Amino acid sequence: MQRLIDRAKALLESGEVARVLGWRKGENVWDVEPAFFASPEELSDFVYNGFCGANLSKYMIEASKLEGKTLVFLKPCDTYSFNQLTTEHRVDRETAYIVGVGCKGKLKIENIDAKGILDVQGAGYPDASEILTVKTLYGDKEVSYKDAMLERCHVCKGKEHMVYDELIGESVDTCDGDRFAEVAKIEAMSPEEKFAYFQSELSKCIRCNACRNVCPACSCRKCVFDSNKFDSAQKANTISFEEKMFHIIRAFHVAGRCTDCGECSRVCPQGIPLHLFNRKFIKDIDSLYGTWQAGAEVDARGPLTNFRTDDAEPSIVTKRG
Amino acid sequence: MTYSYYPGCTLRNKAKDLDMYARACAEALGFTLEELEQWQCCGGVYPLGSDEIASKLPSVRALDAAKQKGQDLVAVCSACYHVLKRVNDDMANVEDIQTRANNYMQLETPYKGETKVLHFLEVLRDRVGFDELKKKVVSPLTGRKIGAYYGCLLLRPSDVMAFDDPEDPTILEDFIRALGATPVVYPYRNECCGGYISLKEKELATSMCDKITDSAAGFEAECLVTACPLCKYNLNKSGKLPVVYFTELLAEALGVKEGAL
Amino acid sequence: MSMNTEFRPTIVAFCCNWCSYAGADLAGSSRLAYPADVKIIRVPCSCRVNPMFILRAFEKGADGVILCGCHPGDCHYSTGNYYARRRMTLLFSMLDYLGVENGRTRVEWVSAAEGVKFSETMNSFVEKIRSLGPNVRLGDLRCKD
Amino acid sequence: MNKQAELIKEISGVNPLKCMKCGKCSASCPSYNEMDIKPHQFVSYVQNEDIEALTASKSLYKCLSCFACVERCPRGVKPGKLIDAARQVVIRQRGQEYLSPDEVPELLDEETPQQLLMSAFRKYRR
Amino acid sequence: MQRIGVFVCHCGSNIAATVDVKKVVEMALKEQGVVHAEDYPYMCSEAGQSRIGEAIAQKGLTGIVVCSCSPRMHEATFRKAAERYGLNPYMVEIANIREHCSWIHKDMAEATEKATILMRAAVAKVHLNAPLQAGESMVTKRALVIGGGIAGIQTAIDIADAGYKVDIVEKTPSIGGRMSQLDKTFPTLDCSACILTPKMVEAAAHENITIHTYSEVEKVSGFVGNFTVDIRKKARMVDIDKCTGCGVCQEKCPSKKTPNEFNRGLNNRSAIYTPFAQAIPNVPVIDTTACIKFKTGKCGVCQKVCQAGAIDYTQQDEIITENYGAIVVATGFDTIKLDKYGEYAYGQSKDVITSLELERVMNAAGPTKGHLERLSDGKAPKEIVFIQCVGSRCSDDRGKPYCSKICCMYTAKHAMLIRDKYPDTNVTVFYIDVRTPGKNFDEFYRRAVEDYGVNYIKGQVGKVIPQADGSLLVQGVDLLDQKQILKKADMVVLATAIEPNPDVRKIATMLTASIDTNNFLTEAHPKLRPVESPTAGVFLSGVRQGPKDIPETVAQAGAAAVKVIGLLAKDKLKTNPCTAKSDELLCNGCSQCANVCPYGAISYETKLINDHGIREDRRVAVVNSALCQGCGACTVTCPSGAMDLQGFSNRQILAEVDAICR
Repeated sequence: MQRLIDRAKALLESGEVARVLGWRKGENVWDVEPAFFASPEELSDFVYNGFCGANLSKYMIEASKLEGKTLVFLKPCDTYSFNQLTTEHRVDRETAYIVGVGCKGKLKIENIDAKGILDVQGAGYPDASEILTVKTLYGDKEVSYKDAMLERCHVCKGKEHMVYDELIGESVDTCDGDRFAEVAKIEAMSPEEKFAYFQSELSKCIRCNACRNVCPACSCRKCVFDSNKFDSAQKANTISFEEKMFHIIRAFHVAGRCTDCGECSRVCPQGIPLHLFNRKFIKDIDSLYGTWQAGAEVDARGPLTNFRTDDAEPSIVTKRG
Repeated sequence: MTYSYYPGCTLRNKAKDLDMYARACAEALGFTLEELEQWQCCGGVYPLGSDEIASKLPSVRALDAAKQKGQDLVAVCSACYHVLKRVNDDMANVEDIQTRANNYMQLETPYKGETKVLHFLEVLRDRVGFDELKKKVVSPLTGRKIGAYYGCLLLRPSDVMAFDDPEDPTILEDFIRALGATPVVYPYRNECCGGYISLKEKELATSMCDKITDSAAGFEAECLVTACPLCKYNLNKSGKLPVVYFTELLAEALGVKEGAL
Repeated sequence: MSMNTEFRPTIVAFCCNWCSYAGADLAGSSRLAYPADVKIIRVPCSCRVNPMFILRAFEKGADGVILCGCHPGDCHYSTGNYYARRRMTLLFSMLDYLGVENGRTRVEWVSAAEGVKFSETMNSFVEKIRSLGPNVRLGDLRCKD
Repeated sequence: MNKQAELIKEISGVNPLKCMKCGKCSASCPSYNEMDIKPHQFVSYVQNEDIEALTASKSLYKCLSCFACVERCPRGVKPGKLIDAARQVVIRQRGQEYLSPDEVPELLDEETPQQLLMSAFRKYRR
Repeated sequence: MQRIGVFVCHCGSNIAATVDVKKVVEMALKEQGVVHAEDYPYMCSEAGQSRIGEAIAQKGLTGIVVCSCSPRMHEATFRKAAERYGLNPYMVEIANIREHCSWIHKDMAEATEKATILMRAAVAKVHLNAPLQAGESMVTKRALVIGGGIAGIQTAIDIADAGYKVDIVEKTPSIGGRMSQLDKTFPTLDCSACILTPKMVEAAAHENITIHTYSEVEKVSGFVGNFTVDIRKKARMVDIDKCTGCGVCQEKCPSKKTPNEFNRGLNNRSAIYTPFAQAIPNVPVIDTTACIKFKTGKCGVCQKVCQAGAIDYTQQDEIITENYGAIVVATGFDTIKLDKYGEYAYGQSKDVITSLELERVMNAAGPTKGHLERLSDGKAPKEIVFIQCVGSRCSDDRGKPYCSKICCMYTAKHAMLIRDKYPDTNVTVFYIDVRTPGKNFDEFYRRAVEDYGVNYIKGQVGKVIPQADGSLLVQGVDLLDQKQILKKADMVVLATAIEPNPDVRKIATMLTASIDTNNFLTEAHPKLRPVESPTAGVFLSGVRQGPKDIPETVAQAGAAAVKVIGLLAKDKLKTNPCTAKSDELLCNGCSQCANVCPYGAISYETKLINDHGIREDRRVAVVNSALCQGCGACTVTCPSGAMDLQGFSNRQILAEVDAICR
């Protein structure tokens, strides 16, 4: 962490960058929040630890409008989002100074809570294969790092940065799961089971829009659900269908653009596994139109703005049962 | 490969040789004809009327029996093949016949034309392959000029039979060639021999067969080959050319003729 | 809806102006009947159909939605139906994933010359929807009278 | 509407209106010279509901069901099915069978295949 | 708030017999915003239209719904009417209660209910309609004619004479087409080459005409007035500028075993060849599939003998790109394949030939030097039988359901010419009907019978039976005589059905022009716009549109030329105003819409945007309305809903959905 702060200070002092986009301590150890740091002094609040899951790419949309360069710290998975935003002309690569930071997997406080470890005061940042020591009001507790990790880190796309100016810190591979296992499990259910599953998950939605606000692909200046273009503007839902509609359309709008960064599920206060929508599209796209990773390269043409003349017919949905 | 086999009544009797040669040849070619346990006569002619159900049932039973065994159904006699194939087409595509036949039969699962009906010649062409057949020939019929006689039943109506080009068929010629003989192409090879009419209108049938045999002889055929006992019977009446079953020629070429009967 | 009356589904058919709408016109001028349950909305091209339209139809009580366009390769705008094909494939797959009966959505390519196909398609789609019954999964029950 | 004409159309599944009167059926028929009513006329007899003449015709028993007319008809009319249906209408009436078992023995010879007998019974009797 | 008028048409009894039009009017008056509703027997009539005018004036209508036939039929009519009475034409919507309702339903209550719902949907849409203004686009003053037969040549000459540039693209090595293969033409019996060759020369010499032979259209983009076309000029291997057309190369070419396409494969040609003596350009091409040099690398005879040094084995296909304002499709026809007609023994006997093959046999430049002889043994035929309608008027998949139209006349011509030149030869024609509508046509046919003694037999042929002695036995029927005939013949000629050239699908797809079930190109209107395709700027000439003879083809070619001239005479065209439009305030500038636009109509600009007081430079999409054709692909790609389609906006379509699902 200190290396990051030192480097940020140096760049700020040299005037090479006008500000730093990073993570700031919160009230609790786990609620780290994204923040701009305008001076070396402000960097005293900078943190980089297991709770720095937040993907800072999206904040670069605003940063790109500001004078001077912005230093941004991006984890490997965040760089896919940055590339996708570059492809869509939403961020400016020229005004970004990207420090690729190493990542050893990020933590989910709920997973620690679930182990009966409460009132967490601090936590270490060991490698994923190791034991995580958690400081609590009741003394140090131990938990396997893997058990405390976010779902997305178990299916990590890899620890290689897709774009950067320099790299700092080591990464540890955390991938030990099958990215599409959960989707496949649902696909194998009967229609009744599927319906019941999503009904129970989506009925939890309170339309707080956290998923939308955090999503680097959901970067519209004004969301269709807030405009009158589709007569769809509303905050409070009058009927239950609208949650479904919102989440289907949101997933559809980001289909082919979603990098599977998993922020939607991370921030959902109701714990809805929202990434299952996006992954379903990714799985279908991969199997029907060839493997596709949004943000792997800049200016690539996404699967929904592309076609092959021998694409599968929509009836394939019925045929494969 | 094992096929369900439907010999038909004539092959049990006047045309035993057609049947016996077929079985011997199948063995020599490495496939098995497994005779259906209980089969009834197909009726000899396909009942054309859309309201004739009962007369189609013997065929449906045979087709369903093959379906139960999960086998394709093979016939050697042109007439049996014709009737089975057309009834099968009805069962697959004509809703009214399908419903009424199934209502009558009371099968556990209704029969809907699932069985594939094959003529022995189709097995040779599409499953064994004439090139492969050629390799198995031990005594080629070299030098023999043989006219293929198709008649009507194998070919027409072509949309249902889908056996060969109804006006310019080649399967028997290819077959003759595979046996080492020379096929004689003559224009009357798909004309009718008179069929069942020969029972009451003997002269009419004979005059038709005369046309056929004259034409074949004109193109220098030495004998005719057929798959149908009735065709053979009628053609023999005109007496101008010897007529043999295709299975007999095949048995001869494969060297299994002796002992087949 | 009482149980003893015959179920009359609400079916929305989006038809592209150049092929399928003309195909529907041909079905009409050839007097090829299909159930009145089908109501056609004219769009310039199958690629004009936003998934939002389809979801909205279901939201408002449609029991089935069908999209008809020019055959792939024959699009009046060259490529529109290719995009529509991908969009609808993914959308239908998602609806299937959510447990919605996948027979409620369909895409069919109908040319201007295929009046017969149009009528046959609509007949078979209506039959399918009737067999599936009213759409309870995607409609909102509280919304219905 | 003539009931027998309707019956013939129903049994045969033939729509006589499809005929364009080209005569290809009659040009193809091997029994043409034996027939009093010719294959292309089957269609018009049914269409004109002249069923009495048609059912009295000897053509009913001259048609071989060889299907040459059906195969070659450019309009898919199937005259061969039509005449077979007319024959059905006749032989389904009591006493109208064209072949009686009594006459069979003298028609047989040593080589007669079963198939011939079966076929003839099917074609000539109810 | 709109003030909407609803007009329900009876269409005589077409609608009113099945839809209770009064009830629809009554229901319309209950709809929000509907201030006027009425029914009328024929809304499209002058009187019907003026009722719309009266209602606009008296009720101050701002929007109109006409419940009538398909908008494809009369939308334009009612829009024009609205405009005439002072309303923006795009404030009119049609509810299709004829094709989509009254014609397909029998039950009155059911049809009336559906008509009401369709009316409601249209009313709901009109509420959201906005006045639209048509834009303008430039016209490229150059035309492309695809196909260099008589249709293409005539169209090109007519356009060129009017002062516009025309390019002809012909896929074979020479222009001339089918007509160049014909011997004589009916009903005047002029020599085909004698009347065609001057036209070919005229086209070649015309200063406004450019001919690309041995070339094919590869790609078409753009729209009416502004097409961009890629043309593949296939490598001739002969330098067109150096070649003098002396013909020595063809004489000396050692590879002479390729079936001669021009003679329908009845004889062979060399690997380097011009299809016929009067070819334009008179420059040979090398058939690289037959050429020994190309197959083995050894030969080069033609290069050695060419004094002009025109042979160039290194030539490559060349793709040229040209811009056109209009495209005429004149790709012609071929005879159908006869492999499904085994009963006629075509392919079994060399003496059974098609009529087009007979043209070559009769032609002095043909394989028999114009002597009528059997192709099997070279003997003069004494009995010839013609069989009509081979593959025409067939409802099965062996042939074509249509009448090929030209066969009756050319058969009469052939019969007459044979009887004239070879009086000892008997000619018999088996026919179903003799169809001779046309000026001097029936007289011509009667002459064949009365003056030349051609034996016409009403009836068909069942089978052609090759005999062991090499003759043919024709088994037919004489329906008038009630006799089956067995006729011995030396030669049988089949009047084979014609069909559009098989490349039709490819070309139709490139042009986004529709084709019918028989692969003929569809007209914009079968009666009133017979030479235009439904795709603006694409016109039809010749048999590509339907079977026709030479005079009809030439007449249609001229008509197509007039339509092209009418288009090219305009400097600017009014464009469809139903184009995409981007809301700058909502646009993310993400470029996704540009990726799917088939017309390249979307570009991006950085603009100073005032978004509710926030002023900032933003990258936003801009639609070029002259290029946009209004497909709407972009609108669905746009996640924010910034991109919308005028006339078919998101809210309009949703309003229709809501009205239907209500």
